[in-house]
Amino acid sequence: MSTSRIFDIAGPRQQRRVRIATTVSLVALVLVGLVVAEKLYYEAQFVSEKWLVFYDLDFIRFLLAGLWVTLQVCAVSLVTSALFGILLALGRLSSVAVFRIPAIGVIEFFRAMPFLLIVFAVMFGLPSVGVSMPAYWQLVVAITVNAGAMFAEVFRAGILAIPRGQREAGLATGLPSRHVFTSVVFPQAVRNTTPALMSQAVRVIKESSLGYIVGVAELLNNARVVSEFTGNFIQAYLAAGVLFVVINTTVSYLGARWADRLESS
Amino acid sequence: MMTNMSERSPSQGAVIELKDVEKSFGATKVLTGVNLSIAKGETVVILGPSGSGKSTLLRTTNRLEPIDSGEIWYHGKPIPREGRELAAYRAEVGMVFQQFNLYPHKTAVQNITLAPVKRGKQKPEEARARALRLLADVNLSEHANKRPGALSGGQQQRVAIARAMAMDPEVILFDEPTSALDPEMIQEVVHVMKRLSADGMTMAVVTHEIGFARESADRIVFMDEGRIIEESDPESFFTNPRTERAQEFLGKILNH
Amino acid sequence: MNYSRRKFFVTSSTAAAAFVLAGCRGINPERLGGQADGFANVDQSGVVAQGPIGKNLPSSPILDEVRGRGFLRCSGTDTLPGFSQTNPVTGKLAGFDAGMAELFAKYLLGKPAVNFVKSGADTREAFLQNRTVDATISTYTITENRERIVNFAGPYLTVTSGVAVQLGETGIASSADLAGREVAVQPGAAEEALLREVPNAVPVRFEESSQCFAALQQQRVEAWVANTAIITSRAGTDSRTTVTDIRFGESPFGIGLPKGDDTYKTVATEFINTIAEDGTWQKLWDETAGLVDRTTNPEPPAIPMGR
Amino acid sequence: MDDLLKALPGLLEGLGVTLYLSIPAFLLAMVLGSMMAIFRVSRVRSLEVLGTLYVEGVRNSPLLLILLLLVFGLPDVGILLPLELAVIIGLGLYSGTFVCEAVRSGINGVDVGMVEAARASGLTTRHVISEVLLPVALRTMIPPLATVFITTVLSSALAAAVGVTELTGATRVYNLVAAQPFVAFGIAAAGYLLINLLIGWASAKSERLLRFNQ
Repeated sequence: MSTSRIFDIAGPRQQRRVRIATTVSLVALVLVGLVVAEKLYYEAQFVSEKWLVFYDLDFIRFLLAGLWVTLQVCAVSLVTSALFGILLALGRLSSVAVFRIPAIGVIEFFRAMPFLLIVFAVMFGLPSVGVSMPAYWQLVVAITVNAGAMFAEVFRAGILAIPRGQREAGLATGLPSRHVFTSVVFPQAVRNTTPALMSQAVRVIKESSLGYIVGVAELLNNARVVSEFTGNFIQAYLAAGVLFVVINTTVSYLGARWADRLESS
Repeated sequence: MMTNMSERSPSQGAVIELKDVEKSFGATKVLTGVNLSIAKGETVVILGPSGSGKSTLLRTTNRLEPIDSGEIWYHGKPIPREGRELAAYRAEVGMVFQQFNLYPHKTAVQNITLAPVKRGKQKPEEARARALRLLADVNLSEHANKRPGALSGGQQQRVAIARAMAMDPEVILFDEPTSALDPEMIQEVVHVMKRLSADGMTMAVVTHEIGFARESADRIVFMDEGRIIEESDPESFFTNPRTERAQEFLGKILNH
Repeated sequence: MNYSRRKFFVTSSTAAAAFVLAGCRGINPERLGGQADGFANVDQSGVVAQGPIGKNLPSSPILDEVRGRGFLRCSGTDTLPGFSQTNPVTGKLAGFDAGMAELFAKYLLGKPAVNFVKSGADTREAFLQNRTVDATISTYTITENRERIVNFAGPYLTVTSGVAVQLGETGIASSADLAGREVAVQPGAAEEALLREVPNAVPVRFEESSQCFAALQQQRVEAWVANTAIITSRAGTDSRTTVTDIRFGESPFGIGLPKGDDTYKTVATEFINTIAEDGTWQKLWDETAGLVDRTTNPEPPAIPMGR
Repeated sequence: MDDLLKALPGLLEGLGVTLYLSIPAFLLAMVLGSMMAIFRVSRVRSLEVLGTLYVEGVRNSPLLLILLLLVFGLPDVGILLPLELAVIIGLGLYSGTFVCEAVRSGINGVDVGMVEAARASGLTTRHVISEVLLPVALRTMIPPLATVFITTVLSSALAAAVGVTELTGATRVYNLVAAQPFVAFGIAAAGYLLINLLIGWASAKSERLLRFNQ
């Protein structure tokens, strides 16, 4: 929409040029596709038994079981990281330095760390100082500290985006400041931040794939088990990729729909 | 009324001529059977309630909006639809916008010289000298090297007018040039426009500045719901509007 | 325009050429087939069903805890063919080590109830030390260093390391030839064995044996070192790689146990001797690792009491 | 102190590998992402679809999966890349989607009125883009692109999972040998914080230099 206003609406010459470019690029794409297919064919990747993860019910069931664990990990992690994030956001917005400074420290620190390093720290670092937990919780804890820091910033932005007037109107009606926050500011912040939270959910789903390293039987881990068992890397990981893309585009789409609804309401 | 004008051929001496122009945005019809011709040296003021299609009329004239049907002529020839020809046409038709639309990363002088230099019409030094003269004309000499962010709204709009002038245009289209300005800045812009008009510039102006319309307009065009429903000289339009809609409109605007 | 047309021309002629070539070459038959068939037959459940149940087992802190809980927590890996690999068809862990864990649980509890915890080479000691698990059965090499911090029962199996190379490789005739070369290994037993034997080899670490194997096939490394069972299971059946005659570094695998409960260790040792004597051990080997590695015939262990 | 000295060489080397991976990957992402962004606003339907498929497909896949496919999958179709190169390409592909989004929203975020004014003044499309659209859009793109760069550095840690020992991998190796988690992870954290601060500083600095109102 906005791009069409940036550039002139195409006249007949421009339209013809666009049509030619479309045809040329389509032909080029098809040819690239054929070259890839030829390569796959030559390397015997089209042999049906290599693709059994796509049609053999046992393998599909095994991958779907992984997907189910992925969704469980994400559901649990989303709740824990949202709680952790709210806590951090409130700390960062607090006027009390004792809350604010540690919150800033925690948020900025974990935002600056690679997720895998956090996973390794939880997996290899914590046990050697006597803290260990089942792999499932290792993954959840790692996601929680990492995503929690991201969530905190989303919530903070959401709270800061509430117009001052809202707060002032609440105070003017005689509500105590704490209630103004819980019943006026906070619900609006949650509503406004939902689309951003949905894109963070995609991030969490992708992060849960590090169950591969921790040893949680989630989707990527199960794809690895299949690839180990069958020796077909490409097919096993492609199958997992398809499932990840389907889930994540669905979540993104729902987030975008939600954002549209917020805007139009 | 403006009926049965469709068979009319390009008028002699008309710089811009719109013929049976129709335009819709989706299901909303914004221009219906618009016919208008602007002669050389003429100042045409277009009035009408908001949403009546005034701005769209100007924007289609510059082909910022393509039209659905009808024709727009420039010096008796249809305006180009794309490419270099369109750019060349636009260079001859200046436009001033409600929101000034200066380039934020360029100084006042650079805003003015960009198009002349890039179109290869003027050498950089030549363009700069001319830009400084134009800025002096609009009383902004001391602001020549400031970026738009450092200028007030009125100053920005005067730079925008100087920018439109820099191409030596045949016509300048003004799209509500004072609507976004604080009241105390309106006069400085109106003053510049009045001078342009007095100097014989061909102008089409969408505005709510009745003072400007009374003093400078050669002709008033009144639009409502996408149609031109009245066209007359300012004197008779303001003292004796023919249509009810125009009376209503003037009643609201003048009592305000 | 001009550019696009040229690009179109180049691309289309490339594709056409590729098809002509493809027609001449036909399918590369060497890439057919998978390993799934060999691995699919690995199944220890029959052996475990007939496995012995320990009689008159003593009481000890860990044993009491395990009995009270009703299952054994045991750590290991899930992608080691023949030893401990999840079979995606059945969803179950299959292999020699997996069978050992189930037999051990059955010996202690009367039923093969095992709660499997995945651990890597980095975390095995930590898991035992902080009692995340009751035992580690995971091609876990007994070393002096480790014996300072964990108990070992066994060895229940002693393997040697083997070397796989690309077919046609002539420069690697003895382990000394690995010096200075890039060698794929998994962190843990194999890497340790390699560096003990050839300290200046260059280990390239991969998480999985299949990745080591792929790295060798793809010529990312010049050799792959792992225990003979693993090496043979993958590289022995492939047409681009071969298993050399080089053997080195006996790796005695033990059941890792938490330090401090010697009664528990004694029971574990008795368990190994029991299954070795009654033939369960041999049957387990034949049904698991023996299926993927037909070249090795390890002897059942006989552990002197008191070790 | 002794532990620290022993840990440092390996970890510094890891830090070097991290930069060696992430800087070329970011450059690749810039090229690829900008190209795809142009595709997506090009009005050439097939290229738009290609751009969309790329962004939606890659952005919604875990990076680890992409790396596994490139490192262990590609050789199965006869394309063998050096380990580091495969990681750089994977990282570049992945970060490219974020670059594409940053560039696209930078372009779409440009004030439409300003672009219309440029068109109305008689500039050709080429000059509208090079003189007005891009200079303005680039300024708004600096902070999001800096974020993408930081993300690229952080994502490069996953190289450790496919056999490249960069900073995170070196940390793990050191902790495996020395069992000194505080030293190992502390140094790694300091390394990443340093990179973050440097990129953040450079971004803020360049943004200040290019600010409009002076």
